[in-house]
This record gives sequence, C-alpha cells and structure tokens, in this order.
Amino acid sequence: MAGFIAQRLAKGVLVLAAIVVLNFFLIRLAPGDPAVVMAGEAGATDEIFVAQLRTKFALDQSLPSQLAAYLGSIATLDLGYSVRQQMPVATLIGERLPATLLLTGCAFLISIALGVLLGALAARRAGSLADTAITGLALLFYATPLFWVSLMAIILFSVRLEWLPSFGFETVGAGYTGLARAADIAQHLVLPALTLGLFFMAVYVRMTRASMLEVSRLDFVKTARAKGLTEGVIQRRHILRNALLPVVTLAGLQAGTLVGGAVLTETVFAWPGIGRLMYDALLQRDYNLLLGVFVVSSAMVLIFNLVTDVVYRAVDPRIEVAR
Amino acid sequence: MSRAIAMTDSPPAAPPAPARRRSPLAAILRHPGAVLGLVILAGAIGAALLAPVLYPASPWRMVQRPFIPPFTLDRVPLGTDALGRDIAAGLMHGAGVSLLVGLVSTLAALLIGVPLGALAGYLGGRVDDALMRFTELFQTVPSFALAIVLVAILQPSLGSMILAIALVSWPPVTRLVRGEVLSLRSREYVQAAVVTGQTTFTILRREVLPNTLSPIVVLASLMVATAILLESSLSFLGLGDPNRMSWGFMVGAGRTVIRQAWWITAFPGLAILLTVLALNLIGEGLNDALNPRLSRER
Amino acid sequence: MDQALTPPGVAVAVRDLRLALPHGGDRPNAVDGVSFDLLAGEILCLVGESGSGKSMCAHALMGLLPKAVTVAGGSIRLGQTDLLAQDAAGWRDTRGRRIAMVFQEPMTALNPLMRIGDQMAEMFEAHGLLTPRERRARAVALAREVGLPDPEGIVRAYPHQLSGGQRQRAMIAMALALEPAILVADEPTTALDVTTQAQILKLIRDLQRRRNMAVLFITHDFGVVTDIADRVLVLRQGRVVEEGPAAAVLGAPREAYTQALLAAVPAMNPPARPAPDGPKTIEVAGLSKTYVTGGGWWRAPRTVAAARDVSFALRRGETLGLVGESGSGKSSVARLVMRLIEPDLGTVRLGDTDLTRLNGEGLRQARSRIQMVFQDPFASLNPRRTVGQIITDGPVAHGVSRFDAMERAVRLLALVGLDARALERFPHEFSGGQRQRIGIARALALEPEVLVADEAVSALDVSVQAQVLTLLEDLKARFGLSMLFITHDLRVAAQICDRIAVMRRGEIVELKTAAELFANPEHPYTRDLLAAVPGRARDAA
Amino acid sequence: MFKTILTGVALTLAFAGTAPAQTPGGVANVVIQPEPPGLMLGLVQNAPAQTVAGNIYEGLLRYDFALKPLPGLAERWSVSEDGRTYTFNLAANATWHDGKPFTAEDVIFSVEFLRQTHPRARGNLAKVTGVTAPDAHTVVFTLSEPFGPFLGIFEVGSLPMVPKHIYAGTDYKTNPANNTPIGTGPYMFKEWKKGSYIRLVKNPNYHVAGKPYLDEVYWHVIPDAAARAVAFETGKVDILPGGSVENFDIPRLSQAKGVCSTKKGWEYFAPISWLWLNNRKGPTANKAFRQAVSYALDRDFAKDVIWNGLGKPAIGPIASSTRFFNPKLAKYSYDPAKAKALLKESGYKGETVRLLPMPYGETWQRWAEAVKQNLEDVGIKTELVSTDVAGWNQKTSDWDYDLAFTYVFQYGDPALGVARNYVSSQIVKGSPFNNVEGYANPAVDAGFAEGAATVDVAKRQAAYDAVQTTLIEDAPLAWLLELEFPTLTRCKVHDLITTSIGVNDGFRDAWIER
Repeated sequence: MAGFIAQRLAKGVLVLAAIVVLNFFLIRLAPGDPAVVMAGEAGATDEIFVAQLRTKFALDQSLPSQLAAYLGSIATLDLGYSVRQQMPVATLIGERLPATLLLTGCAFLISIALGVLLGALAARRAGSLADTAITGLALLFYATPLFWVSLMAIILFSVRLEWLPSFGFETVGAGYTGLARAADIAQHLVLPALTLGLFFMAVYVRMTRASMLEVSRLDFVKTARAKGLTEGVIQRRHILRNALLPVVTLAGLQAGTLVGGAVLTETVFAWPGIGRLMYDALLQRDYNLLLGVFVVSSAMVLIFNLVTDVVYRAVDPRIEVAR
Repeated sequence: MSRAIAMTDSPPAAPPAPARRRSPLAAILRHPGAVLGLVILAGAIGAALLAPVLYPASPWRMVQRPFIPPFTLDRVPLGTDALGRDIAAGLMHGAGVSLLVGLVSTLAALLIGVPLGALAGYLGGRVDDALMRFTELFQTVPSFALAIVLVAILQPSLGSMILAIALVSWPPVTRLVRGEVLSLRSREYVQAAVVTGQTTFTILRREVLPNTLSPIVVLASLMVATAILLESSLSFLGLGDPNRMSWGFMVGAGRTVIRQAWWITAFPGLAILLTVLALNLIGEGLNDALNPRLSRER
Repeated sequence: MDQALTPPGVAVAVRDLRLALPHGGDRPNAVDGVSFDLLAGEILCLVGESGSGKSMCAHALMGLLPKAVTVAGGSIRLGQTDLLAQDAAGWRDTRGRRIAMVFQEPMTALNPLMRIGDQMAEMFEAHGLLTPRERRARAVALAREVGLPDPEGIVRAYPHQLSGGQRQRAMIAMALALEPAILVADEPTTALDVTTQAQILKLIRDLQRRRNMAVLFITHDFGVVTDIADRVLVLRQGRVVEEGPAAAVLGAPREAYTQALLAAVPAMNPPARPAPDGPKTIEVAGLSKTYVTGGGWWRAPRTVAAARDVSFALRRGETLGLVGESGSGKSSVARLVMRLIEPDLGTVRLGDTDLTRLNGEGLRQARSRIQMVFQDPFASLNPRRTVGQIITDGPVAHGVSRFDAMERAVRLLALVGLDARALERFPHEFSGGQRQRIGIARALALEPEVLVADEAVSALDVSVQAQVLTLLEDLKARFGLSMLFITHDLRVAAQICDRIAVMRRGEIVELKTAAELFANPEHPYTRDLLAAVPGRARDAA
Repeated sequence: MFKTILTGVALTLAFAGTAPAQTPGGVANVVIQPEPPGLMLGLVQNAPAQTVAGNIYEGLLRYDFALKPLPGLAERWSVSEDGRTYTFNLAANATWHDGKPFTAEDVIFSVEFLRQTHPRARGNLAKVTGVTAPDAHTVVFTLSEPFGPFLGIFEVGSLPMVPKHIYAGTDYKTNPANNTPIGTGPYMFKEWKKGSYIRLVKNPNYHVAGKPYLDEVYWHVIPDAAARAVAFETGKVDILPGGSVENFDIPRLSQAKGVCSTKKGWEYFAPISWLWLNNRKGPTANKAFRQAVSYALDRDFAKDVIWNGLGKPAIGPIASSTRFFNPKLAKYSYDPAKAKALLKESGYKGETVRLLPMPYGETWQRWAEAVKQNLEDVGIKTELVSTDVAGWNQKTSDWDYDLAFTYVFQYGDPALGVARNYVSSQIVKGSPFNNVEGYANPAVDAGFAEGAATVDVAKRQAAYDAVQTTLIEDAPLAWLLELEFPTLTRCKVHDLITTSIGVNDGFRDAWIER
C-alpha cells in the first residue's frame, strides 16, 4: 500500500508540474498584467510608476527565466510571493484553504450521504412513486443553476425567514471561542454547503440508483435471495456495498468539478475560500497567487483522488494491495 | 451438397431477445420522461427559430418603462428588465444562443474527446499512457476555474466561451470512448476484422466507433445540458458575450435587482432549468433506449 | 384437494406448471404444463437445449423467477405447502432451509466483497439460527465437508482468491448449511473444466447419498446426465418430451426428439480417418508467450506462460485439435498463430512466408491466407453491419470489388446453408447456429489456406453443434483447407480432428493422431482428462 | 508678512449645532469593496485602500464640502504674497501609532517617499523646489513658480504622511511594516483576515482630544453586490460607502426604516464619467462623428434608469461641483435627429465601432448596453468588447479602442484633475488616466497652463472658460454624467461624512448613538 501511495504521489507531482507550466503560459496570455491593474486602480499613473511596478513584479525579466524561477521555488515547496498582496502566496492560501476545505468537505459529505441514501431508496423502489419523486428531485437540483439556487436560498432563509446568516465564514467581531465559535461557523456553513452539496447529491443519486439496479441483476444477489435473507439485508449488504464501488470512482472524478463549483458558491456567499481568491487573483493578474491557487487546488484534487483510490482498494479485496 | 449443410438449424431456437432492437426512437417515445423532455426541447428550439419572426427588433431595445411586472402589459407579457427591455423577446432570442453554445461546445468537446479516446483505447501502450496523463491533467485542474481563466484570457465572447467550455468538458468523453474502445478492441468481431486484413483506420471507423455511439450520444445529451449551465455560470460572473442575449446573461444581469424584480431572473432561470431538465430527461430516455443493459426496471 | 399432502416419498410435486413470458416473446409460455415428482433420495435430471425452460423450472422452485416471467398456473407442493401460493415471508423461510440452490456460474454467484465464511454464515443468520461464533465454526465444518483445502483459512478468503471449482464447493457448502431436504442444482458444472466437473459431480453424488437429499439437477449435457441421474426428464420448448429412469431414457429413448439429441452427442471413439499426406501449409516452431499477472490464492504476482515452446505443423486437408482446460494456453496459441497477439519467441510459417516477421501492410496482405472462426456467435459479428457487409469487408479490403465480393458472398451463404436474402439482414435476426455459419462464410470469403476455429461450436446446443461440425468437415474437404481446431471438449475433438495436441500450462504434453490418443493415452494428464469426460459409461455401453 | 488663511478652531462647522451629544464607544461595521491590495497609502492608492487607510493615515489638511482647507496634521498654514512659499504649523502632540512623535522631519521624508512611489503626488509636487523644517513642528514648502491649486494637494490620499523612522533607508516596497501600517490617524490597524475583514481599533493617543469616538471599525469584504445589500438589510453592516452596492438597490435600501443616505463626501473627487473617443483613427477621428455621438446619448435615461436618478448630465470637462465650472457653456442634449445629420456630414459608412464598457459591475455593464442601443438607434454599428479590469486598463492605456467608458476624479481643481485628460503633453501610452483620446490643441494646452500658474481666481476662471468652450466644440470625448455615490448608513451613525472625501477620513468624527 505504501508503495502504491508513493507511486501515485510521484505521478501526482508530475501532473502538478505540467499544470504549473501550462497555466504559467496560459495566464500570461491574458491581456494586461499586474502592473497595469495596479496603475489603473491608483487612479493616476505615469511611466515611472508602471516601470517600478513591473520591476517589482519581476515582469521585466524574460518569460523562460520567470518560469525557471517559479519552478525553482515550487520545487522547494515555496509558492512564491504575491507582490500585490505583499505576502507570501503560501500564507495567503493558507489563510483561505481551511474555509474551502470545510465548505467542499461538508458539501461532499452532504452530497454523498444524501445521494447514496436517496439513490438506494429510489433503486429499491424502482418504478414506484417514491422513485419518480427522488429522481425527479435529483434532476431538478442538477438542472438548476447553482448561483440561482444560492440567491433564492439567501432571500428565503436569510432575508425572509432570518434563520441563517447570508454570507461570510463567521460572525465578525462577535469574539466567540470554542464551541460557540464552531456553532457560529456551522450556521454560516449551512447555506453554502447545502446549495453546493445538493447539486452534487443529484449526481450521486443517479449513480447510486443506476449502479444498484445493475448490481441487483448480478448472480450473487440471486444467491443471497436463495439463502432466504430479508430484502433489507440483501439491499444493504449485497447490493449497496457492491454498488458503491462505481460511486467511489465517480466521487474521485468529481473532485475537480466540486472544487470548481466552490468558486461560484464562495462568490455568492462571500465565503473566504481559495475559489474566490483565485477569481480575485485572476482579475488582478496576480500571477504567482493565481498559479499558487491552481497548484494547491489541483493538489487537493490529486489527494482526494488518491484517497478515493485507497478507499476503493480497501473496500474491494479483488485489487491486489501489493501491486 | 450434403444433406447436413442444406438443413438449417432445428426449429428457430428462441431468437435472442427479439425485442432488443426495436427502433431507438420508438423506445424513447415509450419513456414518458423523455417525451416530456422532447416536448420542452422542441419548445426551446421553436422559440429560437421563431424569435426573428415574432421579435424582429433587437432584444436589446429598450421598449418600455423598466421594471414592468409580468402579465400587466400585453405588449410585454413577461415584463421588462432594468432597462425596459422586453423579457419575452430576450427569452426567445436567448434560446438560440444558449442552445448554440450547448450544442457547439459539445460538438467541439466530442471532436477533441472521441479521437483521443479512440486512439488511446485502440493503440494502447505508450500512446494510451501519454494520452491518459494528458487527460488526467485536465481532470485535475478544477474545471470551472480553468474555464474562467480561459474566458478571461481570450476575452469574453461567444467563441471564447464555447472554446472554454469545450476545453473543460472533453475529458469524460475521452475516458468513456477509451473504455468502450478498450472493451470493443478485444471483441471477436473486431478481431475478425483484423484477421480479414482491414486497416486500423477502417476498423476504428467501421467496427469500433459505431458501437461506441450509443453511450456517446447519451453522454453528449447530458453534456449539452452541462454546457448550458456552464454558460450561464460564466455569464453570471460577467464573462458572457455582451453582444449576445443569452439566458445566462439575463440571469446574471437580473441578479442585482432580484429583490425588486424577481421576474428578470426567474424567467430565464426557469428557461435554463427546463432546458437542462429536458436534455437530462432525453439523455435518460436515450440511455434506456440505446443501452438496454442499464435501463430502468419497470 | 388443496390441503392434500404430497404422497410419501415425494419431496416436491410439480403439477401443470405454467410460466408466462412477457408479450412479444417467441412463445407465450416459457414452461407450459410441466408436471413431475421429485422423490426423496433421488437425483432427477432436467435435460434440454437452450430455451427448453429447464432453468425456469428450477427457479420457480426457489421463487426466483425473473420479474418479467409470471406464474400462469399450476402448483408446486412441498409437504403441506403450495410454494406458489405463499407470501414473501413464506418464501424466505423456504429458501435455504427447505430448498437450497447451487447456480451455474461460480465466478459470479458469490459476493466479491464478502469473505467466504461470512457468506456461509449468512445462511444461518438469514434464518435466525446459532450465535455468530457458532456460525463461524459451522462454516469451517462445512468447508471441510465439501472438501475445501485449509478450511480455517479459506473461510477468511474472498471469492476471487479461490479457483472455480473451489468456489462451486463453497456454494455447495452454503446450500447444505441448513440441511435442506431438496437441492436444486442449475447447471452447476457447466462453467467448470472437465476434471473439476468430474470432482464436483462426485461431490454432489456423495453428499446426496450421505444426506439422502432429493436433487433436481439441471443440465444440457447428456454426458453429465449419464454420470449423475437416477431419473431423467427431457424438456423441449417448455414441455415434457420424455420422462423415465436414466437407464431407460438414455438407453432406449422412446421419443424421436430424445433420440435425435442423444445421436447428436459426439462419441468418444474417433472415426477412422485417412492420414493426410498433403504438403505442410503451416509450421509453428518454438512459439512462446508469457504474461505477467496478479496471483491468486495469497500468492504474489506471478508470470503465466500462455505458450511455452509450442511447435507443430499442419498439412493440407488436415485438422489438428488443440485441447486443454481453461488456462492451458490453447486459445493463446490460436491468437499467436493469427498474430492477434505478439509472440515473445518462435515463428509461424505459412508456406514460405514467415508470418512473425511481417508487419504493417505486408502482414495485412498475408492475413487473407489464414482465417479464423470465433467462439461466440453473438460477439463475433458486428451488430451494426449487415451480413453482406460482414462477409464482403474482408475481400474488399484485399482489393476485390464490392460487386464481385457480393457474388462470392451469395455463393458462400448457399454453401453454409443460408439464403441469399440474409445479405441484407443484420446479425441479430439470426440464431446462434446461423450466426456461426455466417462467421464461417466470412472466414471463407478470403479463400484461406488455413482455418483456425477457436471453440467454434462450444456455445452451441448439441444438435446445432453437430450440424456445424459436419459443415466444417465438409468445407474443409471441399476447399482442401488445413484446420486448427481449438476446443475443450474431447468428444468434439474426437469427431473432427485428425491429430490432437493436449495442452497444459502453455505446453503441448502429448500430440498424436486422434485414434491413438483415445486408444492409448501416454501422458498422465491426458489420461486424467479422458477419464473425466462425463458419460463414458454410455460410450462403453 | 504671512497671512493666516484659517486657523483650526471651528472644527465641527454646521454639524455641531444639530448633533445630539456624542457618545463614545461602539463598533462600526462597514462594507469595503473590492478588497484593497494593501493599506500602506504611500504605496497603494486604489479607492478601497484610500477608504480604509484614510482613517489610519493623515494628510496635512482636510477639505470641507466647498473644498476649503481644514486642519489635519497641520493646525495652521500660511502662504506668502508671491504665492511661492507655504508654511505649515504641525500639531505638536501628534504621534505615530507606535508612540514615536510626528515631526517636520516626517513631512520632509514623506515628500521624498511619495515622489518615488505616488504618481499623482509626483505631478502635484512638480513645482516644489524645497521642503525645509525650521523647527520640529514647522514645515516650509518653496515653489519654483506660483501654483494656483497648491493648497488642495494635502488630502490624505494625495499626500499621506508616512513614518520616517520605519521607512528611512529601507526598500519601501518590501518593508514588512507595509502589512501593519502605522500612521498618525484616529484608528490603528489591528488585524486583516484576507477575504473576510479588516479591523481597525481606536487610537487612544490621537492628537485631537476626545476623538475618535468609536472603539473599533470592521471593514467587511463581501464580493457579491447582492450579498452586500443583504448584509446591510440584515444589520450585519451599518455603513455602505458610496459605490458599494448596485444602484438598483439604493432606492430600496435608502427607503428602509432607520436608514439615512447622503450624497455628500465626494466633492473632492467629483467623478465625471465619459466615453473616451479615439481621436487618432476610425470614425471617431472625425469631429462631426464625435459630436454625433454626444447628441446620440440619452443622458437623462442613463441618470434616471441606470443610476436611479443619481448624478446629473455632464456638459463639459469641469464638474459642476468643482471650481471654475461654467453652466452657460452647455451644448449637447439628447437629439437623435441632429446626431443622424452630423453622422451623414461626417461621412460615416457604417463601420463597426468597438465600445469598451467599464468592468466595474452591473451598472456600468447596463450603461454600456444602453449606450450601444443609443448609438445603434442613430445608425452607428456598435460592438461591445467585454473585458476585465486588467484588460480594460491595458486596452485604454494602449489606445486599443474606439469608444471606452471611464470615470475620472477631479481632485478639486482643473489643474489637478482635468488638464491631464486634454493637454497634449499627457498623450503618453501606458496610463488609462491621461490624454487617452489623443486630443492635441495648442490653444487648450496654453489655456490650462495659464490656469494652473495663476493664483488670481478671476483670471483663472477666464482661462478655463476659454478652454471649456473649445473643448465642448471639439468634443474630444463624450461627457456622460457627473456621478453621485450616496453613502448609506443607519441613522444612529452620526457625523460620518464631514469632509469632501467622506468616509475616507470620516471615522475621525463619527459616533454611534446608543
């Protein structure tokens, strides 16, 4: 298992390096650069000012040497310095990462728990009214624009009903500590995690349902039935467990989309995560920061994929652990 | 000729599931969800086609007072937006753009994904390895983030949006096609084609790809839906084409006034929802019709 | 009447069983008025070809009919109960405790994610018996009873770590757990190699004797029937054709259908054949191929030799059989000869051409000289191309005009016994045997010198199999083909082969003329194989 | 010898009379949008940075709504008769947030500092030949020639005082202190949770006795406009500085109970929006075409519908709220017929012109759509080119546009904020705020030069009138609206807007009724 993880990590590093190089050039294709942005924001500017900024951002050097410098620092796990924000990129991302991890983590848990539960229910009663209702609901969540649901949810739950806070990570200045703070953060988390989670829930509902229907046709289910097991045990122990394997695979593949979807959610809910950081960095042409976010979020996806693979291997004895 | 050869098989032993291959269209029409989907989609296409007839003027024209609620003025049945533009006109004209973006970007994604997947699956070995690494690269970068960056780089326009959506949505196609081709490659009829001396290209074209068609069609129908959602999300972030009236643009533009004028956001949002829903329903119907293995129990 | 008990000695009484197929099928009822008694302490074989409804009968006994199939009438009496009239709870109680079942495919009949022992223990759990600890102990005891090696270890193993035979033993152990009075075995040995089949048949026989169970044994193989049946029930198209003691039905069948079926079973004694004396058409020398795969049974990854230094030659007009069990490498050799996989070592010479040296266009051109007939009549024809296209694609690829190729296809279709109208139709419109004929026509369309038939008749019912074998023999003679015939079925090999090579673990262990091999097997493995062929008793008789 | 213009006595002006008693204490929750890149005002000058850091740093002077100087760090000031020597007497008790005293040396250092880092200060200080410190609390500026608007350049965003003891001898841009700005202002920097909030706390040693009143100021970063509005409605924040919510929300929000709004506090900036018209090439190089554009624009529609009645149509280069504006010079009104006639006269052949919207939110986007429609109505084929902030800056700086939206601050005087957009010496690539349109007219150049170098107000007025007349006729660009950005607060917040830069230095006097 350790060998497998090491091998996957090595592969991941290669993928990351490729992502860095690709995005490095991609980002620089965009019109304007950080100096231009800052000059524009200053409300007044002249050549000296822009030249100073270019020097400051090391934009006066050639592209290959900029790339070499960046790769060099990445190799030592240094994500570089955001000249615009006057801080190391690692610090900036470090401040934001927990929020994103919390949001995507909760959204993921909600989506997979609800998705599997509802999918299993629907599959068990395939063709019934409950099935139609569940698949219909899933479709609806899947088809509704994420930002639209978010806006509607804010209006309903925050403005009209005043049940939940509409934005932010916690109540600023309330000075909560310990449990009170956790409860406060949880309150803020409900809406963004739900809206993000429900979209992906739809994906898992469909997958679980289809997978369960497929597994329920396999021979060993007949064997289980021939034992005289109750339907519940058959569904849980035999069908669901096997049906979860493709769901785990799908979860791995969805990781990238999930992190991407967080950009929108974080924007609407003012969630201080790296998705928003990325969007801001993009608008400000904060190259190092943008690259850093790409590296970190891609690394998140890779790690998540690794985890799903490990889970898959742990669940499925057929995959040789030694390999 | 000997007697044994002339004799056909003993009484037609239960022909293998004769019902399997009825026409896909008939199978879809048997699927109530898919029929509903087709009806909605037909409505959207109809709106797109009729828009220049029913609303020959530009949908951007400010025709009335701003913020007229729906169902109050006959001239603007769905009300007006923040600038006094006719929402009904916007919806009709927007249908075309949304469908176009969905369709063209999906086609583009297929154009990238299918050949790559076919090559990776059929040739295997190093080619497969290299192509799959490349695919992994695109699956690892958070897709929506990449789409945003691409549109920002290329500057928002219909073309850049289509390109960006295509570039982030091809990897699943490649994976699917590769998987299908991989399993088809060892099918006996493909081996038969190899053995009878047909060229690799012919084999791919004749024996392999046509048989990957049904899952691709199903995936494509879902991809069109996702592309429409992506387009609206990009527009929501202000990365839409400012010269084209699209549903995504309308939602994005209406969101600032969502509190005082729900209809500006609600109608195009509903249009997106319905269209995406329709495409998903059709996708499910297609899936049931084309991949009977996975069809729902009835 | 309804409350009537089954007569003493009768374990299950099936009366006028009628199972309805969904609309649009080829016939209204899968099973149409079948009645029989299964007596305590006997093995009753339900025999029939595919589509005869034998499996449906078995599943009806367990209440495990597919959803589309409904009971249209009749009764199945077990003691006081009419099984067909009971509710879900009743069925749950019946299954496992009163009637147990063993399925055909041991590879898929076990849950891949559960340990063997846990799956056995479930049997007790399902009926609320014993404590978890006792269940585990019983699982070990059962494993021991069915002859699984290392019972303590194997109950902790997962299904994929067991061989096919071991899995079927585990299935049987499971079925026996609650000591049911009735065991339903649905083609339990069909998926197994012949030597394993012999062992499992013996196991079932032994257990049945020991426990005095009633066994309903479903099979299509008269060899197996000969070896195991006390009584036989022959089914055709959902109706009973003939019923009687095994000796009577097999020895002196009354019905024409039974007679035809029995006649179609190839005999173990090869007919006399003239020794082929044509020139060598194909020469295989030192062919080797090694695969690296993950191991089974708690072993590290290992290498599997698909072919080890395989050499043979084939003369014009000669049929060489390659026989062996699964994994013996016989199919790999066929594919190596066809250059569908690349050999590690060795040469395949076709006349004066070395196939293994050719590549690209040269190889493509040379391919027309050696053609292949595949095993699976359903997978070997592209469902999206018409029969005409399928047959003519090859010649067209070799430069024949589509028109000429079509003319040739019409002739070939006539030759394999199909109508020219077939050209415009798609494969799914044909039966398995007809498809196999189309596959043969496709191979012949290129006018090859050598035909490689890879288990070409294995998937066919016995009567169809006989026809296709006759066709192959006839075509071989007509065109002066050499044929490499790969099969696991020694009976088939005996019928069609001039010489037979027995393969084991990638090696040819014995190669001699068919008559000599059967009369005088030298290698111990060959002897084992021959001894394991079911139904030898009938051949001897 | 020296004539004292004003002494720092009458601080509270008109507000003093009506205000109930100030209560110290309390916390202000304010929206800040977008998140500033930094708070070191000497290095970062974008609008949100000024809004926040204007309460951390101070300039020598502040300005009332009529742009008259008020005491800041300088308590008194005087100007010599020849208009070339300015003397400032500094607050004696002012200290930096780290406790070090604020002295004349800091002023001299700040001038040097800003000449290196602050492009606008560099321009404003161009005529300063010497800065000396006769004693620790007196500073004397010597000018090479008279400069009419000189007393107007000491606002905190234009000439913030930076601490010498922290920056002297260091690399300004990488000094770690940039992350923990130290000023002399009423609030001290405490904490910055990036993406969430910036927290300022009361400076207990502030040099004006009794001030400030509030204990803490939280600046909340909320990127989505609708979410900002919701935050205000739900009481999460109490203050929406001008421009922080979309205009469409303003009527609803300001009509809510307990909400007060004011348009004051923008006089110093007096932003005017216009369309850059590329005078170099394409149809826009033609004067008649440019005039046609100006006639085609429905400014009242923009004001009423897009800006919800805020602002007023701009008729020329100088904003009506600043000095030297002349209302009699108006020329352009919404007149599509005249626009069509001029278009014909210009020989326009239906080429597509590219219109660059301002990437600053929905209002600007809507406005661009409306303008596009205006132009198409008179027959000008228009294509919107969407872009983000960087792209917009790049394109306007590189003159890669036909028409482009912008808005520009006036900084209180035509010499400071107007001339740069019209004089030929400012035709320099690389800045989006100079003479981007490429208009060159020696008469205009001369007129602006005269206006700047003159101290006499009447003479300046004459010079600027001439300039305005010429510019309006030549229509180098199409003026749109003088913008207004009302500040919304809960009514319990008092005295927030007391100067012409509003919230930017407003928390000095603000207090919350409890």
